[in-house]
Amino acid sequence: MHLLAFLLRRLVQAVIVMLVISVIGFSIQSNLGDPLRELVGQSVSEAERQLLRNQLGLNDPFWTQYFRFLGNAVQGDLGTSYFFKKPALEVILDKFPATFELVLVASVMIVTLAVPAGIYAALKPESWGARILMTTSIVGISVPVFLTAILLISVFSVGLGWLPSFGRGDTVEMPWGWDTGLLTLDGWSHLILPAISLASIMLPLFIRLIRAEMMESLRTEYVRFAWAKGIASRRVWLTHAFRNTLLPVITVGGVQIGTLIAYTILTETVFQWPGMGFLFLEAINRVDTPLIIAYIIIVGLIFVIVNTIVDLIYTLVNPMMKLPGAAA
Amino acid sequence: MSLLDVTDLEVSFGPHRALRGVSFSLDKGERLGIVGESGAGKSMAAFAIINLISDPGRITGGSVTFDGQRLDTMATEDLRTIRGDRIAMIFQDPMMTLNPVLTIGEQMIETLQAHRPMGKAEARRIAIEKLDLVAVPSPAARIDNYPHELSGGLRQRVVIAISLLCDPEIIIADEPTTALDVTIQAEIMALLMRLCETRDMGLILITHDLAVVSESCQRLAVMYAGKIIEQGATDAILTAPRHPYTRGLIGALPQMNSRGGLLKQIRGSMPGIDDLPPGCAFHPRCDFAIDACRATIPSLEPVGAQSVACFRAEEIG
Amino acid sequence: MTPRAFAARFFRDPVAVFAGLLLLSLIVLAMLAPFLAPQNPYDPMQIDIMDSELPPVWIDGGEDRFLFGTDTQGRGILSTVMYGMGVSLLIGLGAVAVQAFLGITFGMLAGFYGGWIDSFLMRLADIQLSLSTLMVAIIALAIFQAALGPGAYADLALYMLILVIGIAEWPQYARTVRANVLVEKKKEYVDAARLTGMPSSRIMLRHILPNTLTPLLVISTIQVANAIVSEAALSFLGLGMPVNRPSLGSLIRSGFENVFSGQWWITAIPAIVLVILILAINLLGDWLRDTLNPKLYKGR
Amino acid sequence: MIRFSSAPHLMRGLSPLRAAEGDLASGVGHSVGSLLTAKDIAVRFPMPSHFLQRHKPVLHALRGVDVSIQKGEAFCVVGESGCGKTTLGRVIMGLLAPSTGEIHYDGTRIDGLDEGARRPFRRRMQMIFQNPYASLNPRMTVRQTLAESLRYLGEGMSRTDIDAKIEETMLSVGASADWGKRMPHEFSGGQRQRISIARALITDPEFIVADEPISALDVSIQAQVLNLLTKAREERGLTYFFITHDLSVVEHFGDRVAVMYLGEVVELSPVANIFDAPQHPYTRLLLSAIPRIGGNAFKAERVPGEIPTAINPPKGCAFASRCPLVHDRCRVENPKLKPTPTGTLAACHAVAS
Repeated sequence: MHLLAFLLRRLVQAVIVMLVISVIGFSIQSNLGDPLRELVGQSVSEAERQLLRNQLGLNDPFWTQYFRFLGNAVQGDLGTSYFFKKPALEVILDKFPATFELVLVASVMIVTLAVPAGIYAALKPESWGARILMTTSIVGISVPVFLTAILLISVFSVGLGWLPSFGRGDTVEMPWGWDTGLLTLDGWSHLILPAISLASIMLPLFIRLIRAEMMESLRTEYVRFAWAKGIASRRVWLTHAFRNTLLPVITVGGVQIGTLIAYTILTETVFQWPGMGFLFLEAINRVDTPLIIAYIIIVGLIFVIVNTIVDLIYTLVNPMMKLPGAAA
Repeated sequence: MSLLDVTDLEVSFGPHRALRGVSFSLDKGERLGIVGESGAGKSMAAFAIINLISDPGRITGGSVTFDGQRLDTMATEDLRTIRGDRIAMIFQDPMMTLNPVLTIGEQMIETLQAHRPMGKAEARRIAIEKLDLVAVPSPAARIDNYPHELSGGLRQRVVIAISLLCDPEIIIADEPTTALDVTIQAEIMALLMRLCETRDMGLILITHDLAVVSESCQRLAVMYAGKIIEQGATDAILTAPRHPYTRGLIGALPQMNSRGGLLKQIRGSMPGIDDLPPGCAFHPRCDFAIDACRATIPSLEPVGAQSVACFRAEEIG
Repeated sequence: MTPRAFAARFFRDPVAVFAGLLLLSLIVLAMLAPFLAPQNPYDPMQIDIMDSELPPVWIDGGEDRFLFGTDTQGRGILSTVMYGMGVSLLIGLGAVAVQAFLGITFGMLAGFYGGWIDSFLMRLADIQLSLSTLMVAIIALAIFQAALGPGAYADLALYMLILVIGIAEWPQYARTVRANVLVEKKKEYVDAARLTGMPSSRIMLRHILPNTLTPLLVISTIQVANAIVSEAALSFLGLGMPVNRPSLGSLIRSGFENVFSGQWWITAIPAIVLVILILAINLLGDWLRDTLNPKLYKGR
Repeated sequence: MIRFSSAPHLMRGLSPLRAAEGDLASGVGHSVGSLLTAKDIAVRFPMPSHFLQRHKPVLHALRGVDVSIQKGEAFCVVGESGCGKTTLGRVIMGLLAPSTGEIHYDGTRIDGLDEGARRPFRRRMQMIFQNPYASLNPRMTVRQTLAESLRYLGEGMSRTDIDAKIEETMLSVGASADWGKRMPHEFSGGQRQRISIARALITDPEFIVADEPISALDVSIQAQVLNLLTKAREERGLTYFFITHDLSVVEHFGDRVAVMYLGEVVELSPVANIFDAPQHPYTRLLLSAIPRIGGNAFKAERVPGEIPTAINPPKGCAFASRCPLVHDRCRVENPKLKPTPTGTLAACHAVAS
């Protein structure tokens, strides 16, 4: 497929998704909470309220209000958090590094462990190691994230007292106001349990996925042909079999990144990790509408970007969808 | 002593035997056709030669001797030096045989480098040379294509080129033209014939088509339910088949029948490996069956110019 | 596979039989909770605040009346878990019924008619899947809760959960059904049926649908487990079942603070039951998938 | 060659109504005895494309096919994969609507009919499929499969009528009575194909499209099924539209044959003529490629030709890229079917008329 056409289509799609999300965000804003109460409190007369409503444009038709909302949103103005009394976008973005680092470390754990484990379980399905892997993985899938988190806290924090049970620890200020916990030992000691619990549900899923795909690919004619050509085992397994499992794994992986971000809300809640998910749940409890909307829009944006990248990688990895240049 | 000797070879899947004692041999430069209907075990026999039977199948008896070495008991690492180097294979469906995510060049170069110490550039040069040999047009450009960018006929030419990379002594071709159209089949078979003749290569051709064997192989083995039931010179068998099954197969061909009438047919169908009748596996379909056929399995015995596994071969010829 | 061969394979596999028996007994315990449970934990007449925070019987201070101890309000954990499991199962099965209905309908329509219906439904499914069920559910429930107020929300929570989890997961069914319909409708038996002139609705229901059921059985099993997990997660976040009609997730949430003060059993017992329930369903689902070896939708 | 007076290209330009009137009025028109006529059938499928593409790819499965089938003959269509022979069969049976062209059956135009109006023709026209493993619904018993045709096409047959008809038909294809309550997976490929034939015969049709009915079967089973089709033809006076890629089956079974290449008929001839004196270079190539016992199809070196695809096919003759007789005209002008010296029809500039 033509790269330009592909990118354009993705862009159109991304814009549509973001528009839908913005409509949802706006509907929440116009139905949840009363901005007047936040501004002036209860003591103002009804006449004054109406005047204020007119001034703020709250009596305008739905679409007028929506396009005003959209115009502001495009300029980065998603309203002011009722609780923090700061621009909602700023509040959310302050928490972004914490969530990003948590997801990053969990993803690295998933990839580095799932690939070798999945390949091993596919190559030696009858071995004890593979059986233990498969048994633990089905147990792993059956334990919800928040229970893993609670279990880790009760063992390593409450029971053994080895690792802290909440917060992010010491962070270091980086350029562009990015606070990283990855440069201090204390930061890592706080990060390790949340990252393990976040990875705990995806890891077995990916091990099983890679194993299943790999076993299927090992049964193909082209792998048999590779054996018949006298190719060394390592190359048959990795180059012939594993490379063909990449496509489905990337596809499923792309979908699962969405789930991973959703699970940050659970993990961050249990560990009181100062990230976007924890903030979002607090915002829900406080009915901090601008913050809820800001979170939804930011998360929507992340999904759209991640999915586009995944699709792009898929297109580049799959020779069937090759870009023009080579002979057809 | 032939180049390749297969003796009493048995392949089992659990309790069932897919090959029930198969023996044949191949001399240098000789072409042998193994013919049978689906489930007869002909592909199994081909893959058993280089010990490449898919799970849970196992070689459970007999031997495969190639150039004085036992292949059936050989360690996998040593087998690797035979496979693709001295004995090459061609599979049925060229689309499935070539790895979709690797270019043709990558799939050729890796084969050369697995058997010969050589750099990428030299391997690539040889690969292009072989593509040219099998008449792939503009081989220097085609080598960087992915399999899906070629037509079915070209793909099978590429597979043949891969099999030729290390100048093997034997090519085992498992239904190499079944997935192709008849005009492409003629192209591919003509190419294979020319290569075998000019390079003195042996060929084991697995097919269900007697006519294809008739046009390409000096010797013929007919398989039925995991056994070879008739073996010998192709012309001798096709002109005077002695086993009732071979007779039936040839007789059922439209070209052997008068136009518009009914074809001679064999009744029933071949039994699966899990419900073989006692005695000769063909007896329930056979018009010549006698009591002995129902009790004892006939062995392959020389009768006239060929070997036949039938108690009544003498009378039938 | 015939039903008899299917049953024979089931009874030959000890893991499958074990998981099946386990699941069956848990379902029976949950269904018969009003008759079997030692007390009705939501009847104020039957609970006594003086019984609060008793440990399980095998720990010093435990009482025979409460096998698994009591919570902070003096309710027996055994009883709350039996009632809670019923709520979890109800939501799990209800949500899967909604998913299956929506997913099969949309999947059949998309696969059979193709064209713009197909493109529209599948793009929608893609987007919804990439947003992830839990995220969609959290946002939807958060909005409902904020809009309705906690009191009114609590009354509707059961239906909300069933609907939200059901609607959020329909693409799983739809994509598998569509993929299978596309395979089946190209087969010649469908052409043969068309040649009798029967209406296409009957071709869909009589010929195509029955041949896509095998993968649906496998999906449904795994989806029940997923729905129960999703419900537990939502309840744990405080967006699910209220304290006066708790599911396993709400029970875990309400005992969470006590983990730090030593009353671990208030959280641990419902947590263990939840894991066993999900594990039993997942084991059965795995066995079904291996046995029936269906064509499940994956990738694109 | 009386039959060839019905050469379909002569009918071009006549409106379907006038053509039909002509037949009825004169009684001796060129469609005498012709049971089914396909006129200028084209089938095009738009291929997936993206909005930046200027030339939208279109798959031309059929590019103007004219055939007319006489009552009682076995009309064969032969060609390699992708030549459009199966598509033509599906168009005739109304499983696929042609992009252009008309299908006439026994004097009535049947393409574009709604289900109700088509029903009488469904009973008279039946089909046998290629893949015995896909042509029977795996979740229906043999009896259910057979009964379904009768239920929809049998015009109020009673249960006992249906049972009797099923038994009678099963016996006629060599199936035993106890097959009825069994499921398709209990049968071998050959047995399934018998059931498939029974399903086609159960409405007592006069015309049958057989789409490669034996190509998925083993050699010994092929003969059984082909014999069954021959017997059915003799007993019931059937007309066959027989699709195959195997010319040796055509030689044995067919009366007339249409050779197709890339969506077009390139030669139309009585079977005997095509083997004795093939006219079109493609027909000659096909014939020379068939392996035979004692033949020499693999002796001569064959150079791979460029095979055009049906997606946006070339402007001139589709066979030009492989043709030994190609000249400049072939690359710009697509030849039409025209009479040859032997009285058959061929679409080739190089064949003198």
